[in-house]
Amino acid sequence: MIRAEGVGVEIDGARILAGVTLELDAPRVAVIGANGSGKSTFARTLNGLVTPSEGSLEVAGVDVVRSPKRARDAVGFLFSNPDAQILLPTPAEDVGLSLRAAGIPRAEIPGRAAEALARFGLAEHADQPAYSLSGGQKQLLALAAVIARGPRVLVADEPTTLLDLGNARRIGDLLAGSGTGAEQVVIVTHDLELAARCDVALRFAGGRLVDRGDPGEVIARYRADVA
Amino acid sequence: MIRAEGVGVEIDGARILAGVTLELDAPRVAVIGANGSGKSTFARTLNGLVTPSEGSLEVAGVDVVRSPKRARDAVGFLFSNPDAQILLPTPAEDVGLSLRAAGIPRAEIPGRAAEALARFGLAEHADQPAYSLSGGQKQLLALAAVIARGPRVLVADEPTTLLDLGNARRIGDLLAGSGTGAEQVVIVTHDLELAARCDVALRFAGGRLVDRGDPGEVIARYRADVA
Amino acid sequence: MIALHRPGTSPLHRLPAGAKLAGLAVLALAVSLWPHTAWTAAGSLAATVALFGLGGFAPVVWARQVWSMKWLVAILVASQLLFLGAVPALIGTTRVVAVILLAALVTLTTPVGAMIDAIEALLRRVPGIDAWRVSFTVSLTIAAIPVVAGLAAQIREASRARGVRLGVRSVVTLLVLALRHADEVGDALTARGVL
Amino acid sequence: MAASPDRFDARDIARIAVFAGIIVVLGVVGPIPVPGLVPITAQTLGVMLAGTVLGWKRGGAAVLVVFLLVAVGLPVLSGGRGGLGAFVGPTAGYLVGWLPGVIVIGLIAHAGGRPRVWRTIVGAVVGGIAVIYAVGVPVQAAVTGISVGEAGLFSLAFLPGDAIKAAVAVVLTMALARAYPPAFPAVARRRAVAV
Ligand SMILES: Nc1ncnc2c1ncn2[C@@H]1O[C@H](COP(=O)(O)OP(=O)(O)OP(=O)(O)O)[C@@H](O)[C@H]1O
Ligand SMILES: Nc1ncnc2c1ncn2[C@@H]1O[C@H](COP(=O)(O)OP(=O)(O)OP(=O)(O)O)[C@@H](O)[C@H]1O
Ligand SMILES: O=C(O)CCCC[C@@H]1SC[C@@H]2NC(=O)N[C@@H]21
Ligand SMILES: [Mg+2]
Ligand SMILES: [Mg+2]
Repeated sequence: MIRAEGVGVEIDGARILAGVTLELDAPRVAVIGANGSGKSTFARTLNGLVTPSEGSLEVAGVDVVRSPKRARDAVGFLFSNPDAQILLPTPAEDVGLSLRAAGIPRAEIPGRAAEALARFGLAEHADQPAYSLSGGQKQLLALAAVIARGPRVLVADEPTTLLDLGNARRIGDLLAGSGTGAEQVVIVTHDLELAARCDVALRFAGGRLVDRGDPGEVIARYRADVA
Repeated sequence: MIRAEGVGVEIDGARILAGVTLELDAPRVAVIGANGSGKSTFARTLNGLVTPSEGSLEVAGVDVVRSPKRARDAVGFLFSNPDAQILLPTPAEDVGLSLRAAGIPRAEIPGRAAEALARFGLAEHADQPAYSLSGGQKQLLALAAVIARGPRVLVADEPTTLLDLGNARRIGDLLAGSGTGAEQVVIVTHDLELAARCDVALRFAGGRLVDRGDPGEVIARYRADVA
Repeated sequence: MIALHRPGTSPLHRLPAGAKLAGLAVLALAVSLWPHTAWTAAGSLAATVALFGLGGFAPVVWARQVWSMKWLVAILVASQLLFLGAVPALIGTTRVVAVILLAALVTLTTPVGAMIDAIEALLRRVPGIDAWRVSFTVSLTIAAIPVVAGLAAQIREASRARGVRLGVRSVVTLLVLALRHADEVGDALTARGVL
Repeated sequence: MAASPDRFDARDIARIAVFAGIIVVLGVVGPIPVPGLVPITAQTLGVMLAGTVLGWKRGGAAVLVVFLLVAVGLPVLSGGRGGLGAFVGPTAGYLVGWLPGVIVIGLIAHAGGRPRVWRTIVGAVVGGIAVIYAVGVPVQAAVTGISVGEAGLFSLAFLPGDAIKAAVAVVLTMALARAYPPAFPAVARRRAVAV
């Protein structure tokens, strides 16, 4: 459940987001819109990476403005560039890092990490240097590491940009399906096929929420506006 | 005109490309295929960034294996990550660098650079720090810098990944149209809509050229194989 | 990155960068090596401050420079007082401050581009050095700094988003990302036929 | 940057530029803002890493590029300082000492191809601490007029920090060898980067 009331963001005196008000309980939410329209900024407010300069925002029952730390525990975030998200040298260590942050006892970590990697088809790459994974494998690893903490809400910012048809479908299936274990998934994407698979779509333009509703209809209006 | 005869690439003992034989004079060539199938490696051989370990390769009448430097002059290359391709602090300097490499006399460079930027709608950003441009503007700048040298063949490796519908269409129109001034354009992409706009499509799998022909048909077979 | 240069139209701003560098070298050496008395030391500082006026700067500009050296000045004075006595401390500190202010004045009145050109011209006279490659590398670095800073910010954000603390280990992640960026830039340099 | 037969290629230049960028960024992200005569700065960690990762030649070039950035008036030293003043003050010797420092680190750490723990330790301590102090202390003494021994006392203030940085540099270098083997020339010569 996401509840935003007049949310605005101003960075360095520049207005980046303004007057976003919405109440969402659809399990799969797509966010679309032009480059620079504020999608990533909106996504970042959801787990407290960006603090709204006005308005109130509640995600998964947590007041994001007042308790950004608790919000980050409840909300997982997947960046579009997996390189930026993979923090340790090998997949096993990287997933282990998330498990530690989730408070899993040290002794259990190797086993749990191996399990998590296996779920994403990365078992045999557990100890390979992460930089040498393919784009698709990196994106899967980033997802595995985020999900390892068991977030109640998952926000993914352009999670399929580097992927081929097969891998994009695989990540798409995971996010749009129930494989992530999250109650609610928010997907920011330029891939309109992926957006179409969600339950509701939001469209941003110039820092404002300008359209929302059935994904098919929101996408059709977006296409019409661009053409 | 691209003519490859048994082209193979081996790096560190790993076989990455094998037995690529083709003769292409279609003006617009799409290259599609799974992650890790060898598309980028093939594209890199075209302008001598990667040297084939066997076979012969001729692009725009230049033998790439024997004269990689001449090949690079004839073949422009557009990377998917514009950050890595914008080399100097401002757009004007960056385009100027290409002009200098093309042997344009020093005195003419500022004027010609301004012209090149204007053609891509970047006139008013000429002296703005390049890192502060938006993703779409960066990609346009990277394209302007490549085209400034007047390459006869243009190779673009996933040039639209970070772009929204409008920007992707703009870059796509430029590449698929005649706006680049190149005789032949090769586009590596996961964006199958963009691929469909080319004259011929190649599909790679496991380092081999496995399909080629009419883009519509090649794409349809690719989709069928993935599903 | 905001350069330390302050635009202006004063005689000092209009002076060629090379001339200013040469002038700084001569003046700095003279002020440093002259066997100062308290009076000549104070005189050189006064002359330096007058030059700030010639550069069209209000006193607040040099005062701010001195203020930014406050700790340096304090320690200069303290160490020299302790080891050398009052008058030498005064002379020594005045002299050092004058030289630093002179150097800062050149930086304040010369745009980065003009300074790069001046250094390139200087290097062109040194045999065995490809001056263009040097100044090109400097420009490449200026372009790379915000990219590396961006990578560092990404890593900070990602660790926050994941709720983990990496501490100094984050430098390894930064090195990996930055070196991969470098290798991509290297490819782009090759592809564009620049080097 | 000399036009010798083994002059730097595109990839070398890109790495030099990006590493110079890393040294600059470390001045922003990791300074311990202790006000003092010479700042305690994470940039010396960057200098150590430039030596252990890039080797003496490219590491030295990266440090030279940082010097040029300082000279042209960009605020690239820790605390946003820069300009010609950095080369004439009492701290100039420490700054200039980065160059012989990084060269010695690179020579020692890369003496035998792959990075090895003990060689990296010796390199970081000898080049990253001893050599830098060996230049910094006499210059500080000369500029401030105190004796070398007295200036040496001041430099002790940095010793704990620099010892920690040397240890960190060693750990980071070894971690990098595991996380990104192509970072090291001996390995990178044979292997390009998978994109
Ligand atoms: N830290 C910042 N400082 C200043 N401006 C910013 C900052 N972050 C974002 N912006 C600006 O805010 C606007 C919205 O940015 P945002 O990243 O949210 O867009 P987006 O919709 O995610 O775009 P894209 O599709 O390209 O990812 C852009 O114009 C951007 O330049
Ligand atoms: N320098 C290298 N050393 C070792 N392996 C490499 C190198 N470059 C590429 N590879 C491997 O070769 C294969 C083909 O890589 P390539 O980048 O050409 O794939 P691609 O089709 O472009 O994939 P993507 O769609 O993910 O960009 C991959 O398995 C990759 O890991
Ligand atoms: O920023 C400058 O002006 C140059 C600083 C030099 C810092 C010296 S290097 C050795 C010692 N260790 C530190 O952390 N700072 C000093
Ligand atoms: Mg975004
Ligand atoms: Mg590729």
